[in-house]
Amino acid sequence: MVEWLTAEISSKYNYWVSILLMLIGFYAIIAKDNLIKKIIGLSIFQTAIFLFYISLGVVRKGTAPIVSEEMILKGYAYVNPLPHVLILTAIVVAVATTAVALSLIIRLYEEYGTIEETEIIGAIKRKEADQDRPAF
Amino acid sequence: MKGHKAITLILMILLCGVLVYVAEDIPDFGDPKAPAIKYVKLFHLEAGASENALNQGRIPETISIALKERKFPLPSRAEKTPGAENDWDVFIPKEEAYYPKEEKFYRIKKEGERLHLYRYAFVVRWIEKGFKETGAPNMVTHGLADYRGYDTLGETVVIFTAGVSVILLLRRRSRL
Amino acid sequence: MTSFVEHLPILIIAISLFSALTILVVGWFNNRSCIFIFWLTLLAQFIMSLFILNHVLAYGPIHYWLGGWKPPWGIELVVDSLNAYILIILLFLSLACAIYSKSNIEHELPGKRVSFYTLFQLLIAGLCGVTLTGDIFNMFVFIEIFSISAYALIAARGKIALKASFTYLILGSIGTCFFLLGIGFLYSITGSLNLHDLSILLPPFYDNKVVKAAFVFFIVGLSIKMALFPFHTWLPDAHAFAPAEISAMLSGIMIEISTYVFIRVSFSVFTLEFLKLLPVFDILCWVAVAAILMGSVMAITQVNLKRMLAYSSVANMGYIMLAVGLSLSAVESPWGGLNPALMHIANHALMKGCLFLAAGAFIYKANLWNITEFRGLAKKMPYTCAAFVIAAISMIGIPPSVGFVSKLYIIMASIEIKNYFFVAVLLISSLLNLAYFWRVIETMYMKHEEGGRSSHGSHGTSEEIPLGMLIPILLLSSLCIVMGIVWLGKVPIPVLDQVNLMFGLGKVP
Amino acid sequence: MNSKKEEENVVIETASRIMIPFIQLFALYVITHGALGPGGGFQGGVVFASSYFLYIVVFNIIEGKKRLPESVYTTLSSTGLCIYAGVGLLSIILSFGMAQYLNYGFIPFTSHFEKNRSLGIDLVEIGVGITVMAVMVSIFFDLAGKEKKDKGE
Repeated sequence: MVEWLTAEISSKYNYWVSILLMLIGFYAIIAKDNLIKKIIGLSIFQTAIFLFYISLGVVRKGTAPIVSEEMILKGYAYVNPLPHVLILTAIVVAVATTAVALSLIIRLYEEYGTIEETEIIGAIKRKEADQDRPAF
Repeated sequence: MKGHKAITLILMILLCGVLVYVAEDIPDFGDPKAPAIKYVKLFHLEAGASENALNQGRIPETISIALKERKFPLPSRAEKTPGAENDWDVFIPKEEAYYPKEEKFYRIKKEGERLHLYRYAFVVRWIEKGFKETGAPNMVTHGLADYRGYDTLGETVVIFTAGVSVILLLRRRSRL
Repeated sequence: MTSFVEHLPILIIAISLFSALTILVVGWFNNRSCIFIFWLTLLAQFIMSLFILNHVLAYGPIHYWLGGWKPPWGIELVVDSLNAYILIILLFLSLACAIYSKSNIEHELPGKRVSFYTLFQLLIAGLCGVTLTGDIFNMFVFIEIFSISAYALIAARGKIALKASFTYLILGSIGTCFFLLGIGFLYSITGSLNLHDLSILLPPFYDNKVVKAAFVFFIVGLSIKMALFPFHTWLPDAHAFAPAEISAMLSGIMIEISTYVFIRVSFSVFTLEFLKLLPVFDILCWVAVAAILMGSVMAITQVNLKRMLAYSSVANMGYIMLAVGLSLSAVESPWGGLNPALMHIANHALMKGCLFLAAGAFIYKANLWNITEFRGLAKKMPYTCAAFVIAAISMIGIPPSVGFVSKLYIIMASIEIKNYFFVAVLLISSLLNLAYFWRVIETMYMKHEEGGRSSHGSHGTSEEIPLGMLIPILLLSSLCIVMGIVWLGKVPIPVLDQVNLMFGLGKVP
Repeated sequence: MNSKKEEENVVIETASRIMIPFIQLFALYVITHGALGPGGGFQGGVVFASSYFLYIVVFNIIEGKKRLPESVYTTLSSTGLCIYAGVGLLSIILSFGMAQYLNYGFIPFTSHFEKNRSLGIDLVEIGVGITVMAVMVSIFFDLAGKEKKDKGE
């Protein structure tokens, strides 16, 4: 059992690392009250997935995927360029999400004067109770 | 607040459980023959007399039928892989004007008395022919801008969307 | 030599992008002209989508290889009858919302017209992209395009909408991350990203744990995006506080596009054999039943009209997913396979589009959000209220409206598999629908405005909304009845039968 | 206050004045060299935008807006995307419907199919670079400008 586990972990440590990061990110997203921390958690979660993708393309004795004769002659193989292509796209998507999220947080801060989620919800509820109708 | 913590714990355990459950079947790190890098296994057949046919460059009937059943493109000829003893590269005929030549598509490996049929991952073709076809030595760039150029168009649209979103949310006293 | 129609799928997306760019640049100089560019683009897109449907029905699916690369190596667009059908619903509803938005946006977001229309156009581009693509990673990219524009559009109004949008952003990002993770798992096993290619490579791996987990991640991720029952928490606020036409787009088509992605992934990638191995669709039925009950009950307790409609959307997603869940076992001709699900996607787009636009009209005219404030509204806005009532009775399911047809077919499908509990649930939910819509209709028509306590501000007898807003509402509400008759006449059924044939559902001929 | 601060920052100002052109040159190198070595439109665009960030951090946001007015970066952000989508559309138009969208080989830059492709890749990368640069600057101005204004008022 222990041998199996160590073999499994040592041969796929890339995957275990990304599991760990994913769980850290996921925890931050749900458990943290601060909106900025939530966004940080989301970024960690996304980055963990990116790491998983990139590690799918790794080849032992692999070199950067740029055509060069001498590297091949020395016995190196190219790493898989496809995950790089996909992740370049996905990173941009993550950047875009983060930008929108940050601008939302700025607006929320202007509106309610706080970036704690519970306080914002409390403020909304108080406003609804005052006006006896939804605060829109 | 206590309920919230319990939900957090349950969700974490669920995610962790699924991810650990998967770990066994994930390909090894750095394996040069992993499906994503080299080839993916389709099925295997009894070798029988087909080895001779393969050596002569023909595709045996059994393999064609098996491929047809599984809706795969049909091959035209086989060729011995350089540097391997009992392996053959199988080509598919040209079907489209953009491919003046035929394409390396399958690989047959003999192990014991069985023929194992593999299909090359499409990255193999990028690595082998990308430079010739697109004239860009950096595979990531020619993959990004040419083979999967539509994705990159989408990516550019995403960043543009983010820019306009921030304009909508934050910019005041502007004409936009 | 490719025929010109084969270029249309990409042109739909390309002109959408060009129009977004043009709106941004032209809007800098003259921000009144952008609405006309928007209308023209949508009209052109809608006409193109009709041509596409015609071509698909006559000559079979269109396969378009972007950049000239063959599918496993490049990206392809695939248009079959399912895509073409969804595309037409999508563009039709967008067109209605676009016509509506002219007066409403001038009223609601006067200083932000240009960026609003740019984002609206990008939202439509993203939705079209998701619908047309045949590559799973490309699907992810376009899902993100429409999600990001939706986050911003929901928040456009400010205040409470910001919180709603933020919640949606967090949950939606988790959903798309799960989708991305699922793609990664499939890629690690098969080394391919094309939908059709995956479907032929996967069969040997059906008992592989990674493939099963990938399917689970797809389901969970898309359930968050489509607001299926346990993950619906973001929907009510987001749909309630967005501008009216955006609410209509979100409820009418955006969550349905996620359903489409779900259908596409589960039937085109994981083919029927895989779905029969796991009891996923049975579980889905029960989850959907929970969604129906929960959405309907929550809708009754709401005071805010748009929020009530949003909870009703949760219930309607339950209907669609129940129909999807039944699709494996029900086979008889008019209601077998995916027919009721696809039917309800179209019907829900019509009904919910009309209801949200009408709700937006009440807000536009007199800032009326709560149902209790609607006293005597029928006298002031007779046409809008009539349209609202027609859409509401379709929602309840009174013949010959569209809601009746889809409910009838879902009930017939449940009777066919002899699950009478589902029948009971559907009937109960119809009653609940009646309860919460009757409340609104009663306040509008029966109760008269009390003289002293007028929250509407000062306005005279006839206070109808501008014609530009009225036309789409009336169009959608009349289509609620017309389409019901058309469905009963089984005119569009051949399209749906083609879909069933493609996926191997329904009765095998 | 403001003038005094500027006097104190003379070293940083001079240093950044020297550095910014080189950063921009490097960004252009990264964009155009994307096909040959590590690099590409996105990376180059971000580096180019970072040179503006440096300028804004060292001087202030009003100076930065003078250098790159709102109209310019808004137009640039759509120009880049327009180049990308336009190259795709050109390949349909110039081949009279023969080629598919984004099939750069059919755009007659030269007589060689492959050379056309590589030129098409370069053009596309430039488009991505322009968009990314402009959008990054735009987002930066929007996120940062708010705070400045609140403090000022």
